[in-house]
Amino acid sequence: MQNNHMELKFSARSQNESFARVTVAAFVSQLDPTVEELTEIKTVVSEAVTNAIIHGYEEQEGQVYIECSIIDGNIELIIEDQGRGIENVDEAREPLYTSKPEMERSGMGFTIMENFMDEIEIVSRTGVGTRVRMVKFLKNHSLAKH
Amino acid sequence: MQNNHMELKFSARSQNESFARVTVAAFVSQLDPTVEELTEIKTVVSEAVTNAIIHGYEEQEGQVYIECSIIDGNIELIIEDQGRGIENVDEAREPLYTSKPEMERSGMGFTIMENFMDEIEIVSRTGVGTRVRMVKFLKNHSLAKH
Amino acid sequence: MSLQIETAVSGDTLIVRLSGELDHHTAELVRERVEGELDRNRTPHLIMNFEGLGFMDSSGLGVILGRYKRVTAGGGRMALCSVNDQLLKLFEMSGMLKIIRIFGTESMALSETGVA
Amino acid sequence: MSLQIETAVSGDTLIVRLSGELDHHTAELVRERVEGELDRNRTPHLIMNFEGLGFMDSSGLGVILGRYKRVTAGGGRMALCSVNDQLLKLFEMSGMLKIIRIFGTESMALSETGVA
Ligand SMILES: Nc1ncnc2c1ncn2[C@@H]1O[C@H](COP(=O)(O)OP(=O)(O)O)[C@@H](O)[C@H]1O
Ligand SMILES: Nc1ncnc2c1ncn2[C@@H]1O[C@H](COP(=O)(O)OP(=O)(O)O)[C@@H](O)[C@H]1O
Repeated sequence: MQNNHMELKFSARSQNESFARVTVAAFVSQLDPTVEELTEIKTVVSEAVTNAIIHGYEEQEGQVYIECSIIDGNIELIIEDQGRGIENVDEAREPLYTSKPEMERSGMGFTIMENFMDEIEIVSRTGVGTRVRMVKFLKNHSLAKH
Repeated sequence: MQNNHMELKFSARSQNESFARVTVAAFVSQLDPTVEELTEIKTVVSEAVTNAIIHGYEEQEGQVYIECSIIDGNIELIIEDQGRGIENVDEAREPLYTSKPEMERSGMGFTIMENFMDEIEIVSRTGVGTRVRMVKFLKNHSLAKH
Repeated sequence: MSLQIETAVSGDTLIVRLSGELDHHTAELVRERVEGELDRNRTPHLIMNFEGLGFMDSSGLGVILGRYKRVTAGGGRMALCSVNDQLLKLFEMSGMLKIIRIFGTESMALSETGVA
Repeated sequence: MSLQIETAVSGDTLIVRLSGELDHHTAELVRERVEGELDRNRTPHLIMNFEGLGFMDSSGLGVILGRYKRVTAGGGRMALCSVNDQLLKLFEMSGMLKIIRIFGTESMALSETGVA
């Protein structure tokens, strides 16, 4: 399996959440992930993209950026916005913490990303934006051959 | 139906041809196109992306760029490469013309794009790259409501 | 739309069956529809059936917890059923399994909420 | 891989059944496999069955025309069958309908190529 790379940019609109999931899943499926791995990847894409739309841009105009790389059969995923940023990343990562309880947010987004991925790195600056970088090691990656 | 926009960039590798088709189809399906319209869009994406990979980059390293916009319920599609470019665009557009008959190319790519889309514009400069811009008017676009 | 919502009433219980994909884009639909049905039918109890659900993320957790709060605030009971492995993992992570009961089928869930 | 190729021999005819997606990425597989089978079986005639094919673009036209040239150069006949509307449009646009015959089913195609 050779390395491979894609970048996606789209309007920060809720109907693009499913589009983002489908696109990353289509790219990643060349590695023959298990159904479980694919569902986990779709879920973390959904979490990070939803955060960019709701929290980053507060449902105003904006662009969401996704980068996905296949490196030695593993997946690196970067999801980025140029929105308002996170003041306290440690607090944001706490399970059940949400700044928008009135919107029925569960505060589980980052916890799910941490659970479903092998590495996560959050870089955020208020007024500049947020960048979430995640890595997932696939179980059968040494078997993948195309 | 609000306007919507996405941009995609990926490695010029043949396994990304199907990825490009799936991604554009997923984005465009928010307009509820007919099966026929969706197949036509997938086909022109495949033609232009394949051309970028085979002719633009001659199967060497490179990046393919896709832009897709939904404007008033219609589709604008731009597929671009920074490859070798086309010397004579008029000749290239002729049905059955191919510069790579030894690769069993049919020379039908541009003819298919012209037939399946409502507008096509090809801008190319040798040594700089090629940009194909196409527009498709969807039949039921006035009915689309999401 | 990528989410379908079907509702039914059995005795004192509103049953909500979801199929398709439940994310932030579609969660609002669920919230409005379930609130509307609870208001209209005046049923104290609620069952959510996830049999047809192909995808859910934390926006789904939020909408379920929101309904749980309303139902229990009114003295009702809430149960979930037909939950696949992916959903179960999300429920577990969020601690929801400690407060909302999950059943294999709708009728098993009904035998729980149905008893006044 | 997103393309499956199945082959069979009936009398003097090689039958190739394609399913999945035929594009530039998968066309090479078809070319190699069909060339290999024609060499091995020494059948003069060729039928290509597209019943299971979900997608094809002009790279598919190229690989079909390439096989047509080989088969007719050796004095054989070639036929296509189970072609859906999308494929038919591509065959029509390229002028292929004027040189290669298309049949509804494999057995109808065989009754054409099968007669020596
Ligand atoms: N892209 C982002 N831009 C700004 N703030 C964010 C972003 N992502 C997350 N946050 C902040 O981190 C908090 C926790 O996020 P998360 O765990 O996904 O829960 P939730 O989205 O349910 O609130 C959010 O409530 C928000 O305050
Ligand atoms: N992106 C491109 N970069 C360079 N040359 C191109 C590109 N696209 C098309 N061409 C030229 O135009 C010709 C006709 O293209 P097309 O109609 O798609 O037929 P085919 O791909 O089968 O050759 C090609 O053979 C090639 O010479």
